[in-house]
Amino acid sequence: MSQLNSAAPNQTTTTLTLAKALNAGMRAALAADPKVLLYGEDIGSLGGVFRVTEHLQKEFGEERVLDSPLAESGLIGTAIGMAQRGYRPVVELQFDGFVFPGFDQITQQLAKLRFRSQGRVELPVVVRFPYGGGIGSIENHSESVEAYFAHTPGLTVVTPSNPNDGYWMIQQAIATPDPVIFLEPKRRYHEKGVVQLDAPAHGLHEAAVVRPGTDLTLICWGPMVRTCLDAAAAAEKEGRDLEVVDVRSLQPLDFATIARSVEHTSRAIVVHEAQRNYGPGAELAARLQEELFYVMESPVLRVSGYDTPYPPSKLESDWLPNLDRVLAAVDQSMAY
Amino acid sequence: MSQLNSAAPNQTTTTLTLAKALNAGMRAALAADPKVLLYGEDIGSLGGVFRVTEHLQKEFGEERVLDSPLAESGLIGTAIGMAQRGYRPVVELQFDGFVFPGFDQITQQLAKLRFRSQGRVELPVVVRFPYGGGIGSIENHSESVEAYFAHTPGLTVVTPSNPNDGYWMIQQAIATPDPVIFLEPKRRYHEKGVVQLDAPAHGLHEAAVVRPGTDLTLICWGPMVRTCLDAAAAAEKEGRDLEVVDVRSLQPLDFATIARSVEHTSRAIVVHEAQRNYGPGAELAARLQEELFYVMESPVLRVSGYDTPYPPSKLESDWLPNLDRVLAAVDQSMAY
Amino acid sequence: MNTAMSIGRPTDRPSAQPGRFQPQQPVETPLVQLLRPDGTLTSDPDFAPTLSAGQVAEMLRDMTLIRRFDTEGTALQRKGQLSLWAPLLGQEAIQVGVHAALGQHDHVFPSHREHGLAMLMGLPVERLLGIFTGQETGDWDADEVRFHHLNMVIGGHTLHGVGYAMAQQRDRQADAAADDGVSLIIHGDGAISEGDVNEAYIFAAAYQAPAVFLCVNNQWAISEPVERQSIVPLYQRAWGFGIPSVRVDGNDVLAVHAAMQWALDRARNGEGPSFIEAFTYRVGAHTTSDDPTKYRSKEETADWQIKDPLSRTETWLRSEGAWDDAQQAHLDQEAEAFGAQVRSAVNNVTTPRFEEIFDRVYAEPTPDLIAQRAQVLREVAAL
Amino acid sequence: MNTAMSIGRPTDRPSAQPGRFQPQQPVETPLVQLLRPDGTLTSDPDFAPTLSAGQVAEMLRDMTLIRRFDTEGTALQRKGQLSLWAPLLGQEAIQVGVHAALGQHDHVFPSHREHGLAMLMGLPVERLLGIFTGQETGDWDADEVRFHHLNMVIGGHTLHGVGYAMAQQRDRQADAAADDGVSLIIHGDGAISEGDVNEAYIFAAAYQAPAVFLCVNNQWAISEPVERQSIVPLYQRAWGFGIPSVRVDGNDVLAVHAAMQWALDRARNGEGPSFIEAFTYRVGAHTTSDDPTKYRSKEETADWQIKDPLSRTETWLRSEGAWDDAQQAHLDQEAEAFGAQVRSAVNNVTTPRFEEIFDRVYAEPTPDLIAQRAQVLREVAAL
Ligand SMILES: Cc1ncc(C[n+]2csc(CCOP(=O)(O)OP(=O)(O)O)c2C)c(N)n1
Ligand SMILES: Cc1ncc(C[n+]2csc(CCOP(=O)(O)OP(=O)(O)O)c2C)c(N)n1
Ligand SMILES: [Mg+2]
Ligand SMILES: [Mg+2]
Repeated sequence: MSQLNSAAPNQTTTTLTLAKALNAGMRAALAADPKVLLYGEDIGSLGGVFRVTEHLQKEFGEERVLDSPLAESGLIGTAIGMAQRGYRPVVELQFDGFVFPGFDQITQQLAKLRFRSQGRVELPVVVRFPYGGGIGSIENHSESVEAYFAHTPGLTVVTPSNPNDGYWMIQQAIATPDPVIFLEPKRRYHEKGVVQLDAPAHGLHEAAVVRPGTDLTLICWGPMVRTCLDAAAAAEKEGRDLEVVDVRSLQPLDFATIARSVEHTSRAIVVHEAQRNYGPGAELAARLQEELFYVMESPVLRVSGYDTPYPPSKLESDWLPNLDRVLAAVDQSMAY
Repeated sequence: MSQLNSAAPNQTTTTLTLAKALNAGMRAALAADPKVLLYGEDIGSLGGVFRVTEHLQKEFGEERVLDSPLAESGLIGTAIGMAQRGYRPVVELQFDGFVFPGFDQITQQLAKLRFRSQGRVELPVVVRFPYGGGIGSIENHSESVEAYFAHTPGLTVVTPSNPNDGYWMIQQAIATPDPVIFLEPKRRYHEKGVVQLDAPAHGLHEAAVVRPGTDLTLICWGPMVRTCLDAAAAAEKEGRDLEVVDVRSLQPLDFATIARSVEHTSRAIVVHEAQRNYGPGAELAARLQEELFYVMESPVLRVSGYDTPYPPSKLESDWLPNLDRVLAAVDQSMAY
Repeated sequence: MNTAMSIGRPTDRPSAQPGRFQPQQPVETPLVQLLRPDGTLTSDPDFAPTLSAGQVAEMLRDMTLIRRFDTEGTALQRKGQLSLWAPLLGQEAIQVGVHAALGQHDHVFPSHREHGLAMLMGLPVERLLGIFTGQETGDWDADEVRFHHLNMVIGGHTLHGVGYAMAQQRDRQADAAADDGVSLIIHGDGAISEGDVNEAYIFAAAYQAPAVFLCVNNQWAISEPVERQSIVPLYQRAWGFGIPSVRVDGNDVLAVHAAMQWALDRARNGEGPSFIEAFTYRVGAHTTSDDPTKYRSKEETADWQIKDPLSRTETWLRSEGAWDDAQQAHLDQEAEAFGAQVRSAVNNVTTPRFEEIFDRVYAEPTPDLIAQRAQVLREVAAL
Repeated sequence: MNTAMSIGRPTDRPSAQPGRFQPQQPVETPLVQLLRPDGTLTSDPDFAPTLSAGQVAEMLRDMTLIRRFDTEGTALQRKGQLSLWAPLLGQEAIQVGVHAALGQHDHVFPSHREHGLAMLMGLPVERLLGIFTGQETGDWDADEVRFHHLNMVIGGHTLHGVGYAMAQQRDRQADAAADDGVSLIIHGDGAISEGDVNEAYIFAAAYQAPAVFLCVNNQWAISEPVERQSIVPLYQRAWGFGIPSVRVDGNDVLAVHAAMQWALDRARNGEGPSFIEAFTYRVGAHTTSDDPTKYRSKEETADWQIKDPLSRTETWLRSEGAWDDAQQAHLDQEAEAFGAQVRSAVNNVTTPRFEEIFDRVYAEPTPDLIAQRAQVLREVAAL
């Protein structure tokens, strides 16, 4: 059933879409540890609205893959209770826009119970959901919510940008003793990539230089990594050599890797879909100017969604950062 | 009953605590417009746990000052409905830590209905609550939540730091056609100050230079304004002339006033109680380095709460930014 | 830890009389039905039909047009002219029965499948389609249409409806000449599990707001059967909140109308909120993105098609001599024309200029939004 | 707008038969009481006392110690040794009755006023006091004590209790030798309005989790009377979720115990969740920061004091010849000693070193937290 199961036993790589890679990663986690549970709305017989949990209920049974009532706070709150008794629930929320009814349980309960219990209660809960825009959806289906969670102590926030990371990061997230907000770039679900089956290339909380370059660092994550790689390829034609760093983990942030890159390029642009004001890019800019004050040849620029709610989908391509806007910012930065 | 009512008719100033000034401001708004309602838990006969709405139910009746069932989402959601029919509800949430059950209604409904209706639905709702630490409370009673709301388009976010601003800003907030998150620095509720009764000194969304200086700008709001003024007074003894800007409105941000100050001092420190990571100070730092790149003589520093949940109250004085930490940052900034 | 100070008694006292008490289970009320699936009338002890055959014929016409609208919606999505459609097939009687009972000042806070009701309330079809083309999000005046904006976070709108009803109540207290409107709040069988929806019941009951809850139980919330949400019939949910409730056959336009009249009257008379569960079936997919074969059988769907709301209405009207082939042919023509209008209406939806979004966030754009709009305009000019 | 395309029918059809239907109201069950306020026994058709006089004497002792604990808490706050105290005065019978019914593997998810139950479960008094001195937030092993951490966001913990019960159920499905523990979830009359609490009922019912809900109706949520939350008795809330429920006299330790046994047995036997409303009164202030004279009359409080749980238990025990002056004197002494222990225990609470907080956020501190801890230590060293 799974493309991985049908792989030759000594195969070390395979090609999968991000959605299938996540599915394979969860299958591996379910098989490895009977305490791992998948839990969410429509994740069972339907396999989730994006089919990321497809077939898993059939394979592992209704006791391991549970459809929940339609209530996000209840879903997260009961997952916390199960984790308090040693289970490792992997909660799927159907869309980014539906995390908010569960926001109290995520930020005041899930994030804080370890601290509240002075280190005693361990909550290995993964809250995974598709995020970001670009797929032509209706309202509340295209939100980039990473800043809310990255600002909340007690949570970790990670996001894969490609199938290999999807496959490994979901397994690493499930193995993490702390709550993980696992953000899946929905517009990349169907993009294919090579998955290394033997070992992960990176720790869960490591940033990765996905394209080396010398002139300027593009800092990005999730859906924007592809956009930045495309921008870098386009810039190359104009003789500009851009480095691209995939942040991968917004909290904790692997600032060392990012700083290493910028020390070397002296210029940086943060690219994200989320709105700019008080958005995730602000933290990167604030740190870079603080830590690398004498290094920077130009200010850290931000290319982001505008400071409006996500627009109707026919307008989204103008709202989302794209190659042109990234390249315009590169010009702006290089002009300093 | 009210200290204002008993004032001589041609009196133009009076001295009030912040809590009483807010009370007087709401009284004035209730008297001026029959569509204004106060709505919240325990705000009626009790007058709120901080007595900010004291006597108002008695004066204006149960139809104007409503005790609500114990449910924050319901409270905000029904306030939205009332606003859709022309009322101007002023919602009190009892503490900062209890906004989260209402987070969806605030960020996905209240903030977005104007946009969703393409500009047609106007929601003049004020959501006011005490925020921040320093009063020796138990968990979930000392949170600084401004970044969550300032990052959400469609909301405005303001915070008075003194009684005069409390008196005027609450009236301005109630008069605003858009939703206002109105943050009241609870540790300053009982600090007294002179209130000008004739006219406000500032618009709701203006920042104010509350102490002029030449060497460095301290950027702060709400509870930290007093802390920064104290730090500036202490620094003066060491021969340092610090300017203090009270941001007052985090969203929209009066960046022009802030930039004017920093252009002049070339150095800035943002001081806030909220945690640092992806916190409100990041936006200020990101903008300053971007807009005033060649002006800055040193990086924008941040003095803030640490990146942990708010600690048990016996530890809070070490957790909260204080005079020493501000002055240490000033030294650090001046050393560049 | 046990050495520190505490009272510390062992907890180890098993029961002496297990499970003796059986708490009184409230008695179930039967489904209200006035028109059987086979098109014959039946009677209900509490509800009687109040409509003339002529009025019912008008409702058949409305149901037919709504069904046509829905068919066109699905077809437009297939052709790529809509990005999504949420079919209402099988739920026509609810929307028409409700509409026929509404008073001229009543307001509707809909769920995401009330397209037919929207049309009947006079919402221009372009405005609704614009949501599904991805061009608009709600370009209408809800005060005028009395059909409020669609909210995609399941359940959130129910509180708005209750607040609106509180305001209606307040208006009348302040001014006896205020309109007599009440609020109808519609949600699904899945939505009933959301905290917000339960809080909506709480606030409505606490303030005795003039609100009616209509729970459209179409048996499914995407792939989840109603049993995943509740182990008791949904109309019983209201009991625990002190809200009178009833379950009606949602495919019986007469029963829906009669129950809705009862509930709206209660609200209008100051008797507080009521709750109606309309028992029906989502014959189509959840949306055009859904694949129901993954989670339910064709037989189940076929069984329900026998209960079709339109055919039973037509059968009854014919048996009454109030409907004939000529009328049906005329209606088919009308539906055909309506379908054509819908297909052309979709082309009338225009995409706003991108820069308009900056003016819709606040009453006045903030300095940031002004700057961002200017930047966008510069970029456009540069192209 | 009306010129654009729509169906657009007028909504203007007033009712023909207003308000005829009266939906069946579920029948109220009476309050379960076994011991009257005057200390005489009464009988209940469904519940019978199962405790010996000796066991009840032990419960009187527990109630007395708990009351003493509460008195000390209030006094310590007055002296400034606690920053806050939430008095439980008048609610002793619930906590003792519950405790006496708990099995040795049952877990409690408490609200914010169950200090007595905490003590009985063996939580060291220092640990609880530490929360109210502001030094600790929950320094105990909940797996061991089975009294889970206090959550200050009203209602949030109820979902944890349901999830824990789901895990207990799952453990037993996986391994027949797993313990037979169930989860007791306690919330107040105010909390019943929170969405989370209603969702907790939904999840418990949907999964038939081995959970018991105990709603402590002490008539007040800070300044709001229970009528602000619900217009029907609170035990009825459970009806709409398919959860059997009962209302007991919360000042009657025998009734609380009997009802709790019934509910715990149901959970243990796999019969799903139950709901108990314990009808009592918050005799004291909400917390030591509260001023109840602002919102309720002295008469009301005095009326309730007649229903005191301790005195009725003592009266009954004396009438049974199972309690005498000597025992009372001994208990008074014991309480005195306990009070002294509490007063000294508060001095045993130590404030953690500030830098410890950096190690409690994650299993391993992040680079940022390590840096911040180092900075703090440098600053401390610099002093
Ligand atoms: C808060 C939230 N959670 C999940 C969803 C995804 N979703 C959209 S419709 C739906 C099912 C709704 O079922 P029901 O209330 O029965 O209405 P129906 O679709 O059957 O008309 C779900 C889960 C959502 N829109 N909002
Ligand atoms: C979400 C939330 N809202 C408000 C509060 C403030 N608050 C603390 S206790 C309380 C009343 C609780 O009443 P009830 O549930 O009846 O419990 P009781 O205090 O009577 O034991 C309130 C409103 C809170 N802690 N959490
Ligand atoms: Mg449904
Ligand atoms: Mg109470």
